[in-house]
Amino acid sequence: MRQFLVRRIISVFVTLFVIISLTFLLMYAIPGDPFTSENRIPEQVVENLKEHYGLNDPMLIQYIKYLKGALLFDFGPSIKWDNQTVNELIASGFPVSAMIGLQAILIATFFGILLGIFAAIRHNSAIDYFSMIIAILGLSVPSFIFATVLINFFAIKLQWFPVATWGTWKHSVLPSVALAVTPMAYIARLTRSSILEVLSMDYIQTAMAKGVTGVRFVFRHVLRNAMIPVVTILGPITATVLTGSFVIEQIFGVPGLGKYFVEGITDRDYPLILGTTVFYSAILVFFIILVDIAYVLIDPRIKLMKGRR
Amino acid sequence: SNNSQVNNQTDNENKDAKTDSTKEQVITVNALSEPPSLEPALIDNQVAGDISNQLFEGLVRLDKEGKIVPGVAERWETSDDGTIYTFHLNKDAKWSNGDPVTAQDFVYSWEKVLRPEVASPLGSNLFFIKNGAAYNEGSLKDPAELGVKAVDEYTLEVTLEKPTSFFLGLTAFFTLLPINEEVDKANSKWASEADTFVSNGPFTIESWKHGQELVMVPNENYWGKDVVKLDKLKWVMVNEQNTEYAMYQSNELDFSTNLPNSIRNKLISSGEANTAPSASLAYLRFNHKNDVFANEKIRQALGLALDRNLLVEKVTQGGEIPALGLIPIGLSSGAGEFRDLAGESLFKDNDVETAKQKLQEGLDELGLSSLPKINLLFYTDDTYNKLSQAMQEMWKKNLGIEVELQTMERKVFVRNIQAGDYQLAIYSTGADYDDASNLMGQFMTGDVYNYSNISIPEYDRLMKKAEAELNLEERAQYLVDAEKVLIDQMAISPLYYRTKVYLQKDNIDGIFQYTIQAIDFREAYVK
Amino acid sequence: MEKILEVKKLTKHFQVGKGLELKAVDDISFDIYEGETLGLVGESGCGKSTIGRTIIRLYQATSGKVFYKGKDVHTLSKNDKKDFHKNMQMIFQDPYASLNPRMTVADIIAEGLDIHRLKKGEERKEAVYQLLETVGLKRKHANRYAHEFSGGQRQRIGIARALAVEPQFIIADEPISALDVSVQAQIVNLLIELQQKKKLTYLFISHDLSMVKLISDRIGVMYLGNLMELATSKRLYENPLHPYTTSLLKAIPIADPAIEEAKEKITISGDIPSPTNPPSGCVYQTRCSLATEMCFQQKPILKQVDKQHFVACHLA
Amino acid sequence: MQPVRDELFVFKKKNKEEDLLSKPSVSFWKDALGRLKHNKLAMTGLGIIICLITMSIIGPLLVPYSYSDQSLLNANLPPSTNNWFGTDDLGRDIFSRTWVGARISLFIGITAVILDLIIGVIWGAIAAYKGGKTDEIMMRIVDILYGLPHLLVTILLMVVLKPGLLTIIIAMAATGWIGMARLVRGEILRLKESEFVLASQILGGSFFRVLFKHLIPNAMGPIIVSMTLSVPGAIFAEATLSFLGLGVPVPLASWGTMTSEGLVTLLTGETWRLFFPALFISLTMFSFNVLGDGLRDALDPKLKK
Amino acid sequence: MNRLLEVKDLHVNFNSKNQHIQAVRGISFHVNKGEVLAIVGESGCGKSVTAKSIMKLLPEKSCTIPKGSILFNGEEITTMKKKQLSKIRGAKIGMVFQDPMTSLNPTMKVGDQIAEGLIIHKGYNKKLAREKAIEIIKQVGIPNPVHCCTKYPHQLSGGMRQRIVIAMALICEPDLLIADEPTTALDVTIQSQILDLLKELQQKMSMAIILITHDLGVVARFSDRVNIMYAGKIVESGTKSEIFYNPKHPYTLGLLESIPKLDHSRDQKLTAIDGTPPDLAEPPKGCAYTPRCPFAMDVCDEYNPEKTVLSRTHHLNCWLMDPRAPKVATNKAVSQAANE
Ligand SMILES: Nc1ncnc2c1ncn2[C@@H]1O[C@H](COP(=O)(O)OP(=O)(O)OP(=O)(O)O)[C@@H](O)[C@H]1O
Ligand SMILES: Nc1ncnc2c1ncn2[C@@H]1O[C@H](COP(=O)(O)OP(=O)(O)OP(=O)(O)O)[C@@H](O)[C@H]1O
Ligand SMILES: [Mg+2]
Ligand SMILES: [Mg+2]
Repeated sequence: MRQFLVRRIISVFVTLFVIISLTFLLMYAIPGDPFTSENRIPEQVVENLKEHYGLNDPMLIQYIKYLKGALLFDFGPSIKWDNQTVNELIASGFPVSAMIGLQAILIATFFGILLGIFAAIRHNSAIDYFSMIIAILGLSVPSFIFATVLINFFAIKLQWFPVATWGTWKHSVLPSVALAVTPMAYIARLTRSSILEVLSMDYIQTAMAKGVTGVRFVFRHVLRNAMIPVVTILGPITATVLTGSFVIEQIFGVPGLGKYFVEGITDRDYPLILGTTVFYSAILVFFIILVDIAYVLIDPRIKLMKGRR
Repeated sequence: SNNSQVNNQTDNENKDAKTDSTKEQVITVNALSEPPSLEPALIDNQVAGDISNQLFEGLVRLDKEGKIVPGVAERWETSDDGTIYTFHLNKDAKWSNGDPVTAQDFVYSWEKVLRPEVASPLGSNLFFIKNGAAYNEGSLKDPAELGVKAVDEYTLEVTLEKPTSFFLGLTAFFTLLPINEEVDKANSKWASEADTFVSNGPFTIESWKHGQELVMVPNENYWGKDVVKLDKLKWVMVNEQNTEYAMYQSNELDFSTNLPNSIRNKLISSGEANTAPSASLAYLRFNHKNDVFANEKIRQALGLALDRNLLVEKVTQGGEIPALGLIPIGLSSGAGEFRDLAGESLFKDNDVETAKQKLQEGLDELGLSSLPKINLLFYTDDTYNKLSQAMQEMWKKNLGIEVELQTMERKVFVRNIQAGDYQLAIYSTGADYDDASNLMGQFMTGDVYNYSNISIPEYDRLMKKAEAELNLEERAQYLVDAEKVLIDQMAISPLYYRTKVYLQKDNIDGIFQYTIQAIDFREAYVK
Repeated sequence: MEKILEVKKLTKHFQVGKGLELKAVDDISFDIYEGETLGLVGESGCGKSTIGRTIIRLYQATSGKVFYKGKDVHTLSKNDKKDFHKNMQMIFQDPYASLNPRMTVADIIAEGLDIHRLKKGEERKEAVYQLLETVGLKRKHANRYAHEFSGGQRQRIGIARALAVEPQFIIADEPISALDVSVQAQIVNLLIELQQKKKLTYLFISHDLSMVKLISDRIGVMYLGNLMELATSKRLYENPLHPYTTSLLKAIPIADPAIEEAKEKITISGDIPSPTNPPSGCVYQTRCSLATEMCFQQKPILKQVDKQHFVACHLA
Repeated sequence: MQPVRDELFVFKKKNKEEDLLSKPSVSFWKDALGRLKHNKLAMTGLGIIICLITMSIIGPLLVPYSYSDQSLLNANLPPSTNNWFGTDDLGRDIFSRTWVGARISLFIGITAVILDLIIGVIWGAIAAYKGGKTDEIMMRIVDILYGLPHLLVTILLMVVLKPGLLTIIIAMAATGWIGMARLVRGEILRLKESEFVLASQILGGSFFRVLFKHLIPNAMGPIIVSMTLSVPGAIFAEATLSFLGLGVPVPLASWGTMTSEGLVTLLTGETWRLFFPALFISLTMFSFNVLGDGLRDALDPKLKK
Repeated sequence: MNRLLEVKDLHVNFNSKNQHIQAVRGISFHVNKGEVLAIVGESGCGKSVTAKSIMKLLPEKSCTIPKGSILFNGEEITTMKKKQLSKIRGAKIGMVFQDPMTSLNPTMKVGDQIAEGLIIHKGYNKKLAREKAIEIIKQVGIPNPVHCCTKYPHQLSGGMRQRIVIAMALICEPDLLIADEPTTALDVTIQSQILDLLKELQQKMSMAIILITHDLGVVARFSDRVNIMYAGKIVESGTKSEIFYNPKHPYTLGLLESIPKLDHSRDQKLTAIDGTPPDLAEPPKGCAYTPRCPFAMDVCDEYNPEKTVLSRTHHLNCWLMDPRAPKVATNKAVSQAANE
């Protein structure tokens, strides 16, 4: 395990390095810079701005600065939000996104797995079809529509929750729910399918022969053996959801991280692109390592380091 | 179903009326997003501009009708040649920390805007000041040579490069708002947090949760604090039109300027929403380098074949006004409202017959039997998306022309336009200050912003005359003539003038809105 | 007779838990000659399957070498590998797990034929039917899936699969344990017949000592990862030298109630040692009634006591 | 019971019984197909998909309007005998647009499935089965692709490629299969230590044989689920890409773009503009899902009925 | 009466889309408290299916019980509700499955799998259950039981797994143990140790055992009564000595003949029953053994033989017992038939 971790941590750095370098290339490959605008800005002003942000330096220097920033996790001030550093932006946005994301993941995982379990155990029954319909709705109604419906119903009609903005826990309910729907549907379908597989295994018979039933049966015997696919998708989904969803945050006026991913790019805010990319990738890679570790914990037969004979 | 929404809203209002018996003087408005910076020198967008307008006060301010009234400057004189302004500051004008607002503060602020290292994005607004551009460029290093001087503590003398009729109004613009020299020198980041924020306007910041909410309270040291009635002015940051409307419906907002396009028309016609002009024009850009669009007749054909009334009413639906000229309604000519001088329309809208005729003539001139494939470029935007489709259909129906539509990410689009890499594009332009010439320079031959490669000698001649003309009436006439030349040739094809459409709760009053400087809450109150 | 397989100082350790090493096979050497059957018996968990699996390259040996026809099996070239897999086959101890649940029996059995492109179309089909019948199943069964069979039927599918490629060497890991005596007899007859006809070689791992005796030319007795005794089957049964072998032979159940009832109860005295922590000296000392001081201290080596008889015991 | 006749009590002459084959031999896949055919729900799903595809071909021909014919004065009409699904905000016939949109959306959906299968499954399977360094490298490539800012990639594609279906496919091919690759890898990591895999290996089964005959068929459950679920994802991704200028140019419609554009109707009330595309996306999802479920069940011999 | 289990006319079918496999075709037997009943028979004759049906463990989707009843302690099992079943399973009836590898949960430590029964049925706490588990692991002869507890099934050898499965079935000290080939993967010394353990428990707690095995040596040693099954039916049943010393059914004879003798010479072929059992999808009208039976008569093809009672404990189903049948000295006849 330790050897595995060491190896993985080294590879994390390589991965991040490649991501950063490619992002750098992409960033400069696409047309436009932070100061490209339809507005008529005098060349002189643009020159000053470029000088100010070091965009007139040779590419190599910029790249090295960029790498250094990434290494020290210090990305300097944002170009657009110039009264805040990228670190500050992330530090203020992340807790919000993470809170919504965490709630969403919990909702999605809990209800998704629950739905999956019932659907599988009562295979081809009413509840199975019900869960499928829920899943279909969850996936074929995009989250922005779902969010709007939630607002219309729960915030405007019933007035249970505020429409938007941020502050109390009430503010976080609707965005979390809207964000949870798609992963929930996904998890439910996957859980169902792998539980069906597991239920036909011999050891399930053994458990039944022991008289194991109910929750214990589901959790100790069925679920664990069916968790690999769910855990697999949970890794990247968690990373994505925790770092915020642009659409959901925009709709609910939530001061999260999500918008920086999009606006950083549309504004060509280079430090912000770098910061968000490094941050997201680091979290992503972290969760992917967690997934691999979870594999080993879930199924002791899995050996990650071993090559093929 | 629209009815139900209206009913719903009146319900809410009733509820509101009850809770309002306390008459809490609080107004919540939407800033759309976190202001990138509130330091005037660094502001480059409307959001921050709107916010800073409540916090700072310039030398002058605008009253309800948009007329110039004293701000920090009690009174001012202009030299005869119109190049020197002397401002006498109000001795009661104070910063929120109690410091007096001095002439030196202005000198410092404006010098900072122009300092190259500061890289102020809208620094060009101070290029009208003597040596402003040179100093910003770095060719002139000594700040003392700038045309702004503190004669004494309360007297500011500004020397301009040349007479500039709109300069006085410009001093109310956010780039020219003052900052406190001492505060700025002590802590360069004073403008990013509520605790350290020092302002001289009607309001100051009570709390500021970045990305989330900014709460203003009246500035106790403001010289005109008596007219300020609000206890709190809250800015939320929600950048989604549908949500904003929902918030307005559920009384989470009192005032809303950013409505979903699709319902604007309904709200306007039901009288719920109001409109205000906004000095901005959407138009079709022809690339004159393109052989086809170099032909005047073809341009005219395309421009005349559009039914702007229909487009505005059925497609953009944002309360826009069909544009049959270049300069938007509400913009000054330097001698009165420009459109009043130039007339509403310079050509006939939806003139299909003429369009057909022009097309044929144009084709003949070009020696073509039919138009080659035309590509209309626009950036990713819901309204443009719809608009382009509607225009495509109109051209097809009226002229039998096939136009291909292509959308692009905004900056890529801008780059394409700047590189002249397009045939036909939807574009827009807005005024930075209240003068028609602001929008007209970009169509002169060789102008850096002339991405259409327009070259009309007559237009250039008229514009140059106007530039040199000191008599405001004559100057205005040159501009009117120039516009006529430009539009007659359909060098660009105007589409519509933008308007601001806003919702305001019935119990709110005293909010001033302007064509350019967006909004003023100084005298707003809850009834 | 020619050596077909040489096992030289083969050791296989498993990593179990933190730093714990399990010596499943501990420095074992033996040869197998072409056309013979080497029986391997021993206590459950003593490493028999591990030897088999290491020989056929399912496990990487910790140390030691295995030579098949003079070639080290762990470093075969690509071509040799294919050849090796055609010539050496294994019958798995656990028949059900070794059958792909998503393949029909016909495809499972014919897999070797497909891999080595031995037979196609009708010929392949016919071969599958032949094999099914050979192991006492029916043609009809060809379209069924593994879970639709009984334990013994599954085991026979495994045997049919191994036989399909007509290998020269078969590692049979408990090939008949799940079969009733009659089918056992059929299968053993078949294996012997094949051996006689095609000079097959077997490594026959089993608990059924009477079957092992019957089918093997020589028998190895293992205990806790070590080879304790190796002799021709006749000699081993007539003259067992190792105390463990003796106790094994005594414990063979006889299908005669009278004899069985007369038998005294065999109790295993002493501790059963753990392979993660083998006793010092002779590994059998904890259960050996004859153990002397020497057995506690020194590990006996496998020594030759007769032409075909090796034993690892200080007392022999 | 009838009385047993006495004359039957004589020894039989031995005659070998004939073991005749009752059924021709079938492979796993054929067998599964047979089982699938008996699954009514799955066949319904297939039927719906076929109907949708058919309608996407003939649907626009059933009405006198083309998908792009505008009638601004007839904008936002509710469904009627003239316009069966109503009209949109530019006065275009939604029925016609729906079926033209079906062409794009179904094509995209099916392409996504194919990409998932071709790239995702194989990538994940090879990584897991090869294990060790290969796994490490292949999965890190996946991480990198996943970690790169998508919008940047999309913008770049927009700059270098001409908008259109092919471009969408390229954009989807860049990352669309990653989820599938991960999923398959997880499953195969679990399966590759199975005895039946070892059994094939010692028969000399080549790398790809073991992969395609043993590992992938046994990982079909999650593969099918993920495959069916990638359909709506792709349909909406197309809408986003089109909006960014990468997809099919307007006025061509797709269900995804129609849905996004229909969002506003939740506010303004012309909900039919949202309802029809959303309905058909759901219907597509439904059919793919029941078909997938049926396939899953059919591929699991243990559920054989 | 101390009848623990009574199976009456049990039929089990496996249905697939175009065939019905009649795995069990009307068997009746009983088990008394504290007795060992061995079930012996051709591979694939329905022993495991019978065992599973007693636990109601057959897959509900593809498997039906068209007829028959199973009474355990007087309670009908075939129609029992899940809740009740779970109280019997594991607690009152323990089961050892035939395939030890696949019947252990791969993701649970074996210690936990063993202890689970106690936690569910006896309400033990974790610690105590674990201690008991360690104890029983020791009893089944696995070295280092504490360490073994923490292992996963795939880390154990075949025989060890089998013993774990046995330990699991025994831990709740059930009234009835169904052991499906419990010792096939064990070497003889361990095997005898396990059998002794079973015997001890059986005597101490008057546990009844249904032992399914192929090893007639084990049967001889261990069982009280023996059922011989063939093609889904019980063809002969009797006490151990009745079966071994006075077998009547040709199939029983054939089985006994096939046992290899220790002194068997290598060059001699082992005796085996010729042919294969019938396909249970289309079972024959008459006696299923007919095609392989050396004494087959025409009647055997047509009619199913009825039960002949030889003693209170010994009965069989064979037309040879019919007074009209030609008399044969069965023992010799078998050898003769084989030699022909
Ligand atoms: N799931 C199933 N579907 C179809 N047929 C089955 C299924 N399970 C068992 N059978 C058939 O039922 C018959 C009886 O099987 P069973 O497992 O009871 O045999 P057994 O007596 O235990 O044999 P063995 O000694 O080989 O384990 C066999 O012919 C088998 O093919
Ligand atoms: N994959 C593994 N990981 C860890 N330990 C293992 C593994 N496989 C086997 N062992 C251990 O190696 C030892 C020998 O196992 P092996 O399977 O070779 O025994 P065996 O002689 O075949 O026994 P049996 O007759 O019971 O099958 C056992 O103690 C077992 O626990
Ligand atoms: Mg073994
Ligand atoms: Mg069985």
